[in-house]
Amino acid sequence: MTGAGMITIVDIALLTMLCFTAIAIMVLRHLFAVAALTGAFSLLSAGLLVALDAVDVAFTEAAVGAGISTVLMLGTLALTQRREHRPPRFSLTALLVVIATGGALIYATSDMPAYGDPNAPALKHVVPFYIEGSQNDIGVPNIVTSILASYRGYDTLGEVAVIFTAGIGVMFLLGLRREDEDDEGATRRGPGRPPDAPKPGGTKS
Amino acid sequence: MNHHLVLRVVSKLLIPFILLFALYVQFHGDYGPGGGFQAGVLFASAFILYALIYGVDNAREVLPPKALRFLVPVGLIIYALTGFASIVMGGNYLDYDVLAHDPQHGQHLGILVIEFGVGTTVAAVMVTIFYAYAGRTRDVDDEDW
Amino acid sequence: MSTEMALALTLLIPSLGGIAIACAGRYPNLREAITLITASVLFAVVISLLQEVSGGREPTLALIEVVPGLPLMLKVEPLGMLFGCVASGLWIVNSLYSFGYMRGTNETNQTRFYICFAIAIASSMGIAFAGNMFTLFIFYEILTISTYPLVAHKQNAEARSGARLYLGLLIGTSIGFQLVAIIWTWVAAGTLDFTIGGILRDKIDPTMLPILLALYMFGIGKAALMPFHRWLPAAMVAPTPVSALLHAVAVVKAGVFTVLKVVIYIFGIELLSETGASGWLIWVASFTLLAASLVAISKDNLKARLAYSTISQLSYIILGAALASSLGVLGGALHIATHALGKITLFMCAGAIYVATHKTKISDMQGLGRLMPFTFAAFCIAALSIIGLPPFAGSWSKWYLALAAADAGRVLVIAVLMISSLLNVAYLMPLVARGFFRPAPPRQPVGAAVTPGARFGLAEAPLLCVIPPCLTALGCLVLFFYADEVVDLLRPIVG
Amino acid sequence: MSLLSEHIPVLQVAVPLLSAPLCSLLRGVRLPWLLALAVSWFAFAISILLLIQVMDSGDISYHMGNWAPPFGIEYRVDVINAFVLLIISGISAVALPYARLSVAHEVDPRRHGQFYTAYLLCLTGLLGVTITGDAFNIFVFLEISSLSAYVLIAAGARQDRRALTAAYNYLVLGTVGATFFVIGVGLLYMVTGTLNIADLAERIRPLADNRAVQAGFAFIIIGMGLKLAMFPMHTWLPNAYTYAPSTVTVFLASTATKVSVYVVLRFLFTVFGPAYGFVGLTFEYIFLPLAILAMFIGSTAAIYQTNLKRLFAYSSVAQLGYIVLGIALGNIAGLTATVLHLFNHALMKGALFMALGCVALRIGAVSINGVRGLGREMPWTFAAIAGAGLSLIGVPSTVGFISKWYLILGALENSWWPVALLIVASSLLAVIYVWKIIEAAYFGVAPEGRGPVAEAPLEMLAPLWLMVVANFYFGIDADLTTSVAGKVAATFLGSGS
Amino acid sequence: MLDAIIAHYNYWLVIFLMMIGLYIVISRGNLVKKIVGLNIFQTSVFLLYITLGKVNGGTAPILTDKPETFSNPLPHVLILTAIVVGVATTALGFALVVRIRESYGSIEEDDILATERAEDEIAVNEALS
Amino acid sequence: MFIGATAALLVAMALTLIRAFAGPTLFDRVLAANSFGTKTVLLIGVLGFLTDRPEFLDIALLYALVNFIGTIAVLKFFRYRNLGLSNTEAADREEID
Repeated sequence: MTGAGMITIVDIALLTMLCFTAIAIMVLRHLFAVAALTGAFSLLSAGLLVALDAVDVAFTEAAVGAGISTVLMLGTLALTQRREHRPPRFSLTALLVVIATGGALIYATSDMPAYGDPNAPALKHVVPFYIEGSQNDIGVPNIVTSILASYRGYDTLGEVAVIFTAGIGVMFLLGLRREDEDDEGATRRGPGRPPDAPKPGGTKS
Repeated sequence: MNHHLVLRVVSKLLIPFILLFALYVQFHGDYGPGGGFQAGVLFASAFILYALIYGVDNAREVLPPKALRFLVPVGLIIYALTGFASIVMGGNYLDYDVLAHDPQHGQHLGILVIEFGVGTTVAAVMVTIFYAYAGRTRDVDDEDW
Repeated sequence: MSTEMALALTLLIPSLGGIAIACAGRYPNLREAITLITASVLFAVVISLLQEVSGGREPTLALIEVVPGLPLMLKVEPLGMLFGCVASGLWIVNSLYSFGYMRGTNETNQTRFYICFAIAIASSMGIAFAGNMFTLFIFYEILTISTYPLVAHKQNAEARSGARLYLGLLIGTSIGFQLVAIIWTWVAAGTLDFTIGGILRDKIDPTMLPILLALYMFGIGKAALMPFHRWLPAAMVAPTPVSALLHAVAVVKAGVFTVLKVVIYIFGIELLSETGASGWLIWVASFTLLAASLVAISKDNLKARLAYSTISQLSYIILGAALASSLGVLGGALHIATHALGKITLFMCAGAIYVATHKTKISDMQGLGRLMPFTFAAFCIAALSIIGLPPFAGSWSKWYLALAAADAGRVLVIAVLMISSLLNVAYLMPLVARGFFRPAPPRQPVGAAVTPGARFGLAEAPLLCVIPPCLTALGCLVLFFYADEVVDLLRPIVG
Repeated sequence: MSLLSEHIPVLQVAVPLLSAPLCSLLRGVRLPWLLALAVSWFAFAISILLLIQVMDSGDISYHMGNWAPPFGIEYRVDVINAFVLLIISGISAVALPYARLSVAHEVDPRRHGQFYTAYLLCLTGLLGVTITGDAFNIFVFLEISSLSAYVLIAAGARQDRRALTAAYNYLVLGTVGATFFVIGVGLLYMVTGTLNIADLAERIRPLADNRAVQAGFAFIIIGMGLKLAMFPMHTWLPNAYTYAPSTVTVFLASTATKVSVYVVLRFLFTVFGPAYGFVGLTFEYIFLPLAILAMFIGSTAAIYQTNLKRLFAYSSVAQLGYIVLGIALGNIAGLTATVLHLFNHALMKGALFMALGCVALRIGAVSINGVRGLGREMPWTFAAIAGAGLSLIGVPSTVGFISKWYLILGALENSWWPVALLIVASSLLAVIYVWKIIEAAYFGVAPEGRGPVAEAPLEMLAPLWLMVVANFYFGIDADLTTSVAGKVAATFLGSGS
Repeated sequence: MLDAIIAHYNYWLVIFLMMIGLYIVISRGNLVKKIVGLNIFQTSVFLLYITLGKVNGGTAPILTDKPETFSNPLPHVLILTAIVVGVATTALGFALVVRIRESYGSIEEDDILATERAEDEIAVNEALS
Repeated sequence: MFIGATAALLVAMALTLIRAFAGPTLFDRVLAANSFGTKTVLLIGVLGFLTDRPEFLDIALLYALVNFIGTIAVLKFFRYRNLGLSNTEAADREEID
């Protein structure tokens, strides 16, 4: 068996595992287990990304998905609860939406270029310019970096702005220092708050 | 975690290497996988590890929130200003060619600078988010737990 | 003063007057002086325009083009001139009356009352002198909105629900039907300018004409064509000066005036008579005419009775338009003036009775004629004019309408006119009869503070409430003799 | 200056983008506001310059990093997005003078720096989405604006905790929408190999029968439909607008959905064009019924609301119905109405929400019960509500009328009689909910226990009245707006096929 | 048929994954779970993009000395950006969840809706009284 | 050789994944997730050789790190229900428990 054939097998195996993990995440009610599985999900997809030659993406997905997201989710669980209270319900609307969306995508696949097709239009139009230019214009071997930082550097500027927004947003919502929290602490409310208490309002902000 | 001696020692050993690895990813991004974003996350993870082992309060002394408040915007400012710099030097926005005499040099320089900006902001934001979560007191009843 | 300037002034004067009234709100005397001055100046300006028009000119003032091909434009033509004169002239009289009434009944929010009144007059002027259907529509809506606070003036539950009905029906019909008709017209004809002979000839499928006409007729809710007449009785919760000027003159006349404008300048009389598109309207108008009269007879509340009488009288004008002949249109136009004079008198009398005795029901009014002879005399004259007896002005318009019906060979319409005149007698004269020929009930304490005629054993309302109706009643008489002048003025509109 | 003049397109976005991090460094209450104000006015000036330049000398193309499209990211300004840019920055320029007091009242003073940072980011995102000529860049800037919008909405939690759930729901649906958009762009990229919108339009032409293209179209429209709260995907909107701080509601209600509409227009007409069979079908069988349902269900729901902000939020759903209806008509008049209504609706909703912000400043909550009898105590505020309300109804001489005029023209042009009648019928629903407020304010009796209420401060009234006056000015002299909108419509319909 | 499967199995599996994510988002009432679903949904979109960039026999798009076929680097770049956007959304979403939990005492949609509805009723009753 | 290693790794991954799904206790899941991470690190390493681009070991390194930190976070969270406790606080918590 060739390396390429093996890659295909890895590909299928990882995808299958991804699907099962996703189903498990859907079914499990223990949010802690969900967090652990989400981490596994990210690692799996990162592995798949390597198999698909997207090393940079795999790098990021591992760092973000398995690392940051997991920590974020654990942090959230620590501040909220670790079990889903309601048993999973079957939702017809959700099913219909999903079937419609999936149907549209499957419909689209029939006219998509085949998987791995070296003659796909996406490869023929803009990309050759990048591959060539990365060597000549920019002189950076990692084509992804040269596109990211130069050809589409503006997207990356936007990306940093997005991260910045998230940072500002979390600071805004949760506060950064203990002191912030301390004077908010006075208004904190437990879960036993009667629903008809007068003025609503998470007075914190 | 006073009695988790192994953990404390291992992480103390590990953290410098993580930082080093982060720097490697930051500056090796041109040649291999990686770049500012990934490096930023790695940087942050070093601090997060520190906070996990030694507590957030200690981490706050190492990297105070005030510094974070400053670092979060600074990365973005660096990036955006690079764009304006290339305008001032006579190019279009984010045109690194004009940053140095030789276009290829300029590209290198530009990529280096903006990747640095990306790394700064990403690292700072990640630590910020961690602080924000970890610094909040738990408000959960035991029956929920 | 150029005529264009004068034209702009007809809008500006009452608007500025409204602002001045708002500023002077704290000083009632100053406020009312401003009202009166504004009204007089406005009337003077309108009269100056009248001379232009009777000289055969048509001053025009294009203001601004809202969207391409859709300008805001003012233009004076005879019909509008007539309406303008009536509205602005009667404003003076009505202002005087308002002072007496509002003070006599100690109403609240008087400043708001006068401001809205001024705005309403300004928009009436806008309607009168609108140069195209679009401009007219804008002022039509402003009139509706500016009179809403007047109707809701008392702010109690009854006033609010009345005002809600008022606004709902007027805005509803205007947006729901009239606007559609206007846009349809614009799409078909490419213009909305008022043009003698109409703008729709060959522009629209003749079978569609009745539908378009129906959209217009029912869309002009102010003309109170059944089944969209309910707002008029509902609006009677307003103070009487409002009922008098607005719901006898400005608002309802704006409605029928618009009807005439549409028939004459949008469709064109000839087009209508050729295609017979207005045939259905004759019957709807006739129905409204009779039905409203019958309802009026059943009402014991004087203002409600007058309101239904107004509905009925408005249908005369619509009928005139529906006949689609020059005589019919002339009769209708003339009726705008004659009915205005008559009905405002009746309302002012009703108000005077209310101020003096706080009575609203006809059945309670026996014997009042002897206590309030001037009021009742004026009422009697106006009633006769409305009924259509010479030598009062109302007889002319009915005469023209009957002629037009005869011309068109519509015997049934003549019959309707006859019957309705009888019904007029039936609902208007009982009050006169009651007032003069029934014995008065034992003397009761009277509501009004000052009764100038008390020395003579009279119990009239304050002077300011009595003189205006007498003046307009006199007007009914005078107009009978000068009707020719009015007809001459109007002649150009029928070509 | 000549150095900068050729860089005007990028300054439009890059300056607010740079100012956002600067703003977060500022301390205190006043400085962040001043910076945001200065930047907004600067952006407004730039957008005026852009519009003039575009009207005079045609489209402008700016190449980021000096990489020619389709390789690099291109900023492409034509009449259409210049107009939308003008709306966004104009609203922002008017909203910020108003914001200071309102925000001081409603947002934690320690968070003002972050608040205005988020505001600037939102502005940046919206401007960026509008001006860019690159499909993926749209997504990036869309997310900047959305993420900051979530934060801004959640800032209302100090007043009412429901702001949090509103922001959360918006976040979930908004992210699903953005992801759908990404899927759509991905499908298009897959078969064309380009992300540049102009290039995309070019290369998609021979691919009209390609199923991936059709699916991509559907995903982009649905994704953006979620963002623009097209019925029935509007569920996030009412609560988000209701519980956000007043200034945020003013800004978002007048701009955020408009930008999504712009993106839909851009894809519908520039990239696809009604000549494609499947696109034309969507107009009649999907947009038309949805728009009409939105008009009626939105308005009907508005009638039953007791919270005035929510009332007008539902009215926004209905108004978006008008905007979509204009697209569905598919002719010049209808499209003119859509583009006009982007502007006009921003004017009227901006004014209305500003007025509600004034009320909130004085009495705290904006329930129909609370404003009873306030008309006399806050005459200017409620006169403004009345004026803008008339515009919402579509009374002639207001901007609302102009939009409806063109909408009905468009319907008649297609001989869609029932549609024309439905448009006017739905305006009548607007009469009901607007009048409910006016009646309560002017003829209602003040609830017990409410002391005397002062009129809102001049600093807030001035911008409010500027908007109200604009409602009437552009309703009477609509020449400027209609000519731009007409030009836009002509470009779209001319170039699309 | 087999050709079609080989040409598209990767897409199909990814689409299946995507739909699971979407289903979780819509059907689950737990706020944390919804965000997790959103994550799965987004991740699978990333996979879709990367899948379309894959070239048979290609290799990672990093230039080496020898000439090679590269997989399409552009989707990689786009997805890098998208991942960052995704994590930003997640962070913000979780922050909101924490705040909601603090205000409402629950992160179950049903409980929160019930609480809000009760409050709304009070408001409506006030308005009517 | 690499092919065989890959296959073995895949099987091992599937097995750990099953453990993670099945539970039954939380420790099982955490342990499974952790060892799953380890296997992914190995898989990446092997894949690098399989595709003749061994320089991607960088990624494997990162995975290992992330896995380490993630596991510590999970465990700390599990033990103290809080990610940010400092030493003294943690000690207090332990006494209470």
